[in-house]
Amino acid sequence: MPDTVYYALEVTLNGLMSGVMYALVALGFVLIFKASGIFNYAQGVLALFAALTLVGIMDGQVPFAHLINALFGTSLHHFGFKVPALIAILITAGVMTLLAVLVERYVLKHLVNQEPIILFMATIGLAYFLEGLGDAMWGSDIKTLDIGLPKGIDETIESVTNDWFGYGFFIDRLDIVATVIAALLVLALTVFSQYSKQGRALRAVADDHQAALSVGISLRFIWALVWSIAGVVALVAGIMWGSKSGVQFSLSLIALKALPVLMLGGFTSIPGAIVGGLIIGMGEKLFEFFVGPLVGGATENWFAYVLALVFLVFRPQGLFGERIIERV
Amino acid sequence: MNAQTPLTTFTTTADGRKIGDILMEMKNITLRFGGVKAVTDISFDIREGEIRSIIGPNGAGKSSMLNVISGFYVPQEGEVWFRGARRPAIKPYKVARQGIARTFQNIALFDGMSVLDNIMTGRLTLMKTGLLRQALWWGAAEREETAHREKVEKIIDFLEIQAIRKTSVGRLPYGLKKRVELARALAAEPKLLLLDEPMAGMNVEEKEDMCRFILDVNDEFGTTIVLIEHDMGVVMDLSDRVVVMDYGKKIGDGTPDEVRNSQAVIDAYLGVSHE
Amino acid sequence: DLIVPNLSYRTGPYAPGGIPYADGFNDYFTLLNERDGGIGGEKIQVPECETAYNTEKGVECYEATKGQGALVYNPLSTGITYQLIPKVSADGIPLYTPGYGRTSAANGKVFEWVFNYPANYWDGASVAIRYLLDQNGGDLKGKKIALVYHNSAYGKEPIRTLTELSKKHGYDLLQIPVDHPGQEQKSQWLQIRREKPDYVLMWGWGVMNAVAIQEAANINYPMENFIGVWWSGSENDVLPAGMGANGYKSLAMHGTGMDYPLYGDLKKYVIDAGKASGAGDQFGSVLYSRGMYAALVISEAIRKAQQITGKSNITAADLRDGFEQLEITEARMTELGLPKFGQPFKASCSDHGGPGAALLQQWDASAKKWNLITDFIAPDDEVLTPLIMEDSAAYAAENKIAERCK
Amino acid sequence: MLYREAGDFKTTYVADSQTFPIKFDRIRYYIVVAIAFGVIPFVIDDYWANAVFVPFLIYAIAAIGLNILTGYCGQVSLGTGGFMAVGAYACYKLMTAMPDVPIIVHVLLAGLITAFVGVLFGLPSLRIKGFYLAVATLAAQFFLVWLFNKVPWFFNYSASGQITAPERSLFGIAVTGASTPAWAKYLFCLIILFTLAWLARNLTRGSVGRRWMAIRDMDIAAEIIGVNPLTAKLSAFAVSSFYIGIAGALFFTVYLGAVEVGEAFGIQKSFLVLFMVIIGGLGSIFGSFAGAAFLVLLPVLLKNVLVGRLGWPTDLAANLELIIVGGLIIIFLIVEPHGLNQLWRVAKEKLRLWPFPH
Amino acid sequence: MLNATNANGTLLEVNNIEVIYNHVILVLKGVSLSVPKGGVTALLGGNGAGKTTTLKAISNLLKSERGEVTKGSIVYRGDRVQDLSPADLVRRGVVQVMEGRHCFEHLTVEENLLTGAYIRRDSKADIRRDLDMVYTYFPRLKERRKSQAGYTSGGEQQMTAIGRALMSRPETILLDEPSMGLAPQLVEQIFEIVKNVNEGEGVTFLLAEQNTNVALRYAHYGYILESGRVVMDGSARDLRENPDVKEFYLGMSDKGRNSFRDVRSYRRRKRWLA
Ligand SMILES: Nc1ncnc2c1ncn2[C@@H]1O[C@H](COP(=O)(O)OP(=O)(O)OP(=O)(O)O)[C@@H](O)[C@H]1O
Ligand SMILES: Nc1ncnc2c1ncn2[C@@H]1O[C@H](COP(=O)(O)OP(=O)(O)OP(=O)(O)O)[C@@H](O)[C@H]1O
Ligand SMILES: [Mg+2]
Ligand SMILES: [Mg+2]
Repeated sequence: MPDTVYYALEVTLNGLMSGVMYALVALGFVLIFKASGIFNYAQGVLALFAALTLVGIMDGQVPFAHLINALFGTSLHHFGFKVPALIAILITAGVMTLLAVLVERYVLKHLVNQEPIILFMATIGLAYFLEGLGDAMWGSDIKTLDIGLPKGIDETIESVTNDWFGYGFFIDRLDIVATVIAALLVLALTVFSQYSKQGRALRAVADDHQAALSVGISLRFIWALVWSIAGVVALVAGIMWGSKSGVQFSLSLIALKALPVLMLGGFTSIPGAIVGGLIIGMGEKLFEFFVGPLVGGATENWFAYVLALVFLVFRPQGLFGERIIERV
Repeated sequence: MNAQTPLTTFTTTADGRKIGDILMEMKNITLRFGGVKAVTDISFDIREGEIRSIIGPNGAGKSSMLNVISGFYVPQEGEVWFRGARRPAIKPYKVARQGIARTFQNIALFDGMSVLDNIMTGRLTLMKTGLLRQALWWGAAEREETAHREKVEKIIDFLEIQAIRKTSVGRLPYGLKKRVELARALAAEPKLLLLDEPMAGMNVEEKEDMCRFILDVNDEFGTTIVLIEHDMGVVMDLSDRVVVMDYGKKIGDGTPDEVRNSQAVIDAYLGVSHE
Repeated sequence: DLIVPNLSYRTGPYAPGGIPYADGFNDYFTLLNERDGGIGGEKIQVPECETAYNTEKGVECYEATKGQGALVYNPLSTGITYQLIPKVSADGIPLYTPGYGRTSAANGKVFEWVFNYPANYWDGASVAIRYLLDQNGGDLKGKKIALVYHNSAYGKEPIRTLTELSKKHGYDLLQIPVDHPGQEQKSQWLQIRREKPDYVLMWGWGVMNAVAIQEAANINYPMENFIGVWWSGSENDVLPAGMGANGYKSLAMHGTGMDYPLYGDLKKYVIDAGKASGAGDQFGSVLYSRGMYAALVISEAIRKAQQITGKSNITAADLRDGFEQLEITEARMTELGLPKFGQPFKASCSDHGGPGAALLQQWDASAKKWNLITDFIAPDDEVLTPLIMEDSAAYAAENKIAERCK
Repeated sequence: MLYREAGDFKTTYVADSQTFPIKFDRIRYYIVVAIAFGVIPFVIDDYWANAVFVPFLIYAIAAIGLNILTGYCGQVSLGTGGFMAVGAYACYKLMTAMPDVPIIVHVLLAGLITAFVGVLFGLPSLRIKGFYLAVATLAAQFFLVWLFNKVPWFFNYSASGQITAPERSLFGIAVTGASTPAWAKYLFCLIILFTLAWLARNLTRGSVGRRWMAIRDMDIAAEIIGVNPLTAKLSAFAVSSFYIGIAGALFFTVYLGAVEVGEAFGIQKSFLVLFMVIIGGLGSIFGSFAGAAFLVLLPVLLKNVLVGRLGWPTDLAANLELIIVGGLIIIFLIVEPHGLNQLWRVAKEKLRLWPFPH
Repeated sequence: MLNATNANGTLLEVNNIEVIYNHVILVLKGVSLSVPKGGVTALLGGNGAGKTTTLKAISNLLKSERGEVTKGSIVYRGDRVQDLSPADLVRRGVVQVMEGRHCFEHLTVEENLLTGAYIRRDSKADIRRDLDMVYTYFPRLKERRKSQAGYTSGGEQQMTAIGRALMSRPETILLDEPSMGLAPQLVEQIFEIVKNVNEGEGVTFLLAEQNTNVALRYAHYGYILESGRVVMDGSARDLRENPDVKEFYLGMSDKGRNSFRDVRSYRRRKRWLA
């Protein structure tokens, strides 16, 4: 039945697009892992925080309004002006950079040369902290994020494919935008990490904090830099995901969709994030399409991990990850 | 440490060198990593009770050779014969259970444990209590633990590290770590002991101590020793026979005197005739 | 004073739903306290406790407020409800779960302490099907109906009913689960696009609703054929999709909008007096009204209990009697300032579930408001009652409960 | 010199390798045990049992379990929630299938079943290491939750997939179900925890524990000195899962009474227990207690202070609670990266020297 | 080369420092030393004497080991440098080669060397030239330049670490046990390099070394540390003549070099337990 073939093709295409959305989140993880060996649990919360801040600024919301009102009996809500999307995005990027500097200063600086699991734990503390802070600052109700990105089915593609195959393919225009942005990001970041002096320094820091210090690499600078970039990447992810579903707590849970991507692509590889995303996105959607109906559906969550696991058994460092050095 | 009776006797030559049966034989070993040839077609034997040194410039393949012996690297070509039989490619932990213990060039102690616990891990091949009995502790597990602890304490006394028994090894200075590593290897009561640069980073005085320990182990328990070391004084004084490697190839094999005077060895490694 | 704890959630993944509900709940009691001096002269205290939709915190909240002399619980979480049912039964405190929780608790013979009138999930499912029958001239044969549901106890509730009903009415049921939190539903909606069901029903909560509506809009699914349960029909769910959500329908347990006299009172005594709960910006939203309605029913039950016992300071056990003998007529609703807002109902020892009728509302995206499009539609009790009996009987057997109300 | 060990000489190896070699510690330990068994059961009420002690005890069991795997054997796992679910559902099936068998047997069997499942999911650890393994264990987490949600047999075909623990008693006293007295819940969990902690301590101080720690500290070196990584890792997975399974069973039967798998045993649970282990201190039984106490008690305490005492709005209090817990985690790590246990040890070392700086 | 006359002023001065690890372990108990500009100063002493700790205190790497200088001061070119970050110190020209190699495992040998030039602002060509210089010093590295450092032999890693420090063109190099694990002819070669760089480019060296024999042949001045204190200092020549140094550090007795075989005949005092 050729219809099944078309359906499968459509599922595949959409899977690839979803994969790009996952990759957007995974990229932030990769950057930080690559530059410091830190598995940044807070990446999802970072995306939420960025999106909240963006919406808050666009709407001219008074930060901490609820807290101020509770303490002083005032009733502040909004400043009464709106900020255009582009300016708000720039301000938010600034906020994320500031946040990066603060994180470096008050957290990471004190944890140089600690084991990875300790640093991981610190990012958990950070996640808690930011989650509370974001909510306290902007409130935990749902917010609509609309910066004018196109949404919905791309009719051109649908009608063209309909003419060709007799079956119109569904592609979400938001996904197309995401794909373009992701491609640009991956390209820029790859160039940065592969061909710049800082890029080499990043990898050096991830290998050995002390040795990096001893050759004059400023961990503080590198970390602040990487966390800023990761913050901006989180903002991009927050915008793309937030446009779909509104901005609220669950946005931070998209990190869970990024983990299998990360694992499959390798924690240290930027192109790995995108390739991993594509494989995971396509794999889970196809599995849900073919096998889901037989077992009652909702298989995507675990299948993504199982798929990644299968790859890992053959390549323990992920597809593009740096070889894990095992020597005595 | 209990006085183990050597399994085989060996004869001692007039100049104090020992000649026993062949314990292990490496036959035409070749080991490659991608394009890098770490070891090329090397053969030599190790006789029971002797101190056999391996020397050679940096990157010559000495450590790789040791890794082949302890089963961590599997050579692409060649055979390892142990106690008169060909040893198939088995997992390192099985090699250890055959009575081969070692130390590592880049210290490989268990940093999260105390010195005592580290040395006790050396005896893991000899401890047999199962999980359940261990969980209940009283009885078999406790008895076994005490028995092994006694042996380990003897080693601690022997290596004179009583005072650091309970410190965590992560904090120890380099030299002491090497000593603890030796203790861990000795705790396994090995037949064959592999030492990879046990004296790197020590001053003369400490080296002398290490030499004393090595010679004592060799004498008292008849343990066969393979030694990698860059200090020619130590190598020449201690070894019964020496293998010289360069770029993965064997360029010399014989008594210290023979090696010292071999032109090939002088060119490749010693530079000037050493004294 | 009477204590009615509010186990709310203003943080966590479901906060956008929890906040307005809790605000409405609190504000109604504030109104009673401010305007009438409480109920029967007793002020109502509403200590709030944050559960974050999390059962463990729910336990903590329950235990903490129980000690203060709580009269009734309303946790707005199916999970916490399941977990509290045995506890309240042992402790003798009523549990009021309007429109959520365990459906078979409608059988008062088994669930002495639990009340879920005026309508429950199964009612909702049945009403939705009735509405569709109505739309199709009474015949759904050969139609394909998809159920998009939150893959949890809550979301699975209607499946039993819908399957039963499909046997009766001959439609095909397509079950499409969405895992928590439901941020990503591409597969589900591609499947819907492919299968082209005639109607889509949704049992969602939290971000899942908004994403589903957005995805439905993306695939150009006809919104008027897309019907959510009453928990999938708040402003939060439709606003993020913008104009795309126009025409989306949902069930409603009660009226919508602010054209009821009571809102005037609320505004006067609570909002403008600066006594509003939370940020005060949820006033009049769907879930706000739901919380308010729940508070209203509870306060009516308290009144009833006071009437029965003749004392104002009632106990939890008295309140159970109040709940059990509660009757809210249309006249009473009008008196309370909510004419035609909720359905009249009358409870009894065995009937803790009420009539179960529901309205349908439709979203007007340009006006950004919900419009009611039907009157109250009654569920198909012929199918539902046996199901409820079966499920409650199983529970009774498992927990060795003897039937009451003989 | 408030704290001293001088003058405390050991003449046998047995005495030297006991759990609390220092007399001062030993006495304090006896006091704690005496209070836990002899005082608390008599004064405990529903609030303290259900909101504080029972969750603390159960999380402590889970934390010890995970600490065995992660802290002692070095295998970071995020499958804890899933394994707890196995324990809970196994216990539920056993309880309903064999109502007459004592509940303690069900709980232990649930542990064994979980141990088996744990070993299965532990197999990839032979190839996959570090954070890769951590993420890989999420496969277990999500798969198990999905399974228990999807297959009606596990929840006895109930309409919504919830499971509810029927009442079961031990020696005529109810320990599960709603009418269980507070002290009975408490004591039941306490006895199990006490026994399990003691067993864990025995396992970790002898050869089994050393095998695990060797694998943790340097797996290659461990293999070369004769530790079989297969048995070492899988035994750690088995023992750890056994503990976690028991914790899951108790969590469902004694603590919550009714659970829904995705909510009670979701990914958040896995993270929570891992946090406990890391904050408490990897590779320490005491640390497991400390970590569980920290993450169970602190939020309750904060809530009571912020909402109960200061009368803050609940949402602000909840936000602030997150901020404080997060901040404290970071501060603790900065002060002492190796957890509360190490903090305690350093404090003791300082006390030993006090009032001299060193 | 043994004359210390080219010591034109003190470059680095360590005054009576005390170091505590983890808030409780006191390791250095008042160490003072001064390093003259353009000199080669050796720091000798047994295992655990505190050599590494001293060097790390100077290069400010202690903090990352939870160690702390609690007393005393460290002055470089007249400025207190204790509160600088290690990176700042490198920018001022002080580079440390750490004990135990510390290569960047996942970087290739060449990338490792290039990170050494991280702080340099000069042209690619200059850096290239220095790279070639390092390769001429260590031909072995050239052969292995494309290998990941983690997979090279111990000695190769040691060469990489030293080469990396040279790449930053420092003014002062703190060398921690450069000879460890190197073949004898390489040890000589390394010290020849030290000598060349020192004399040719005026780079100042402070080196901790166990191989007293070689160290005292190349150094101008030496300090001997024992359990966290300086127990002896003097010009290299004086130290070499000192009978105690001869016995304990050079392994010489009146009869010439002691054989390692004979050491069994007597037992020494156990200094490391001090
Ligand atoms: N696992 C590996 N992968 C790739 N190359 C390797 C590996 N192990 C060793 N080598 C290479 O093999 C060669 C021999 O290394 P080996 O460690 O055996 O040298 P060595 O003789 O011990 O030298 P040293 O005295 O410096 O320790 C080196 O060039 C090293 O880079
Ligand atoms: N991170 C640390 N934490 C605690 N103690 C430490 C730490 N690092 C070193 N020490 C202690 O400090 C003392 C001095 O160590 P250091 O490494 O400075 O000695 P060293 O002279 O370099 O010895 P070696 O020749 O063995 O390298 C030792 O007793 C050691 O145990
Ligand atoms: Mg080597
Ligand atoms: Mg040192």
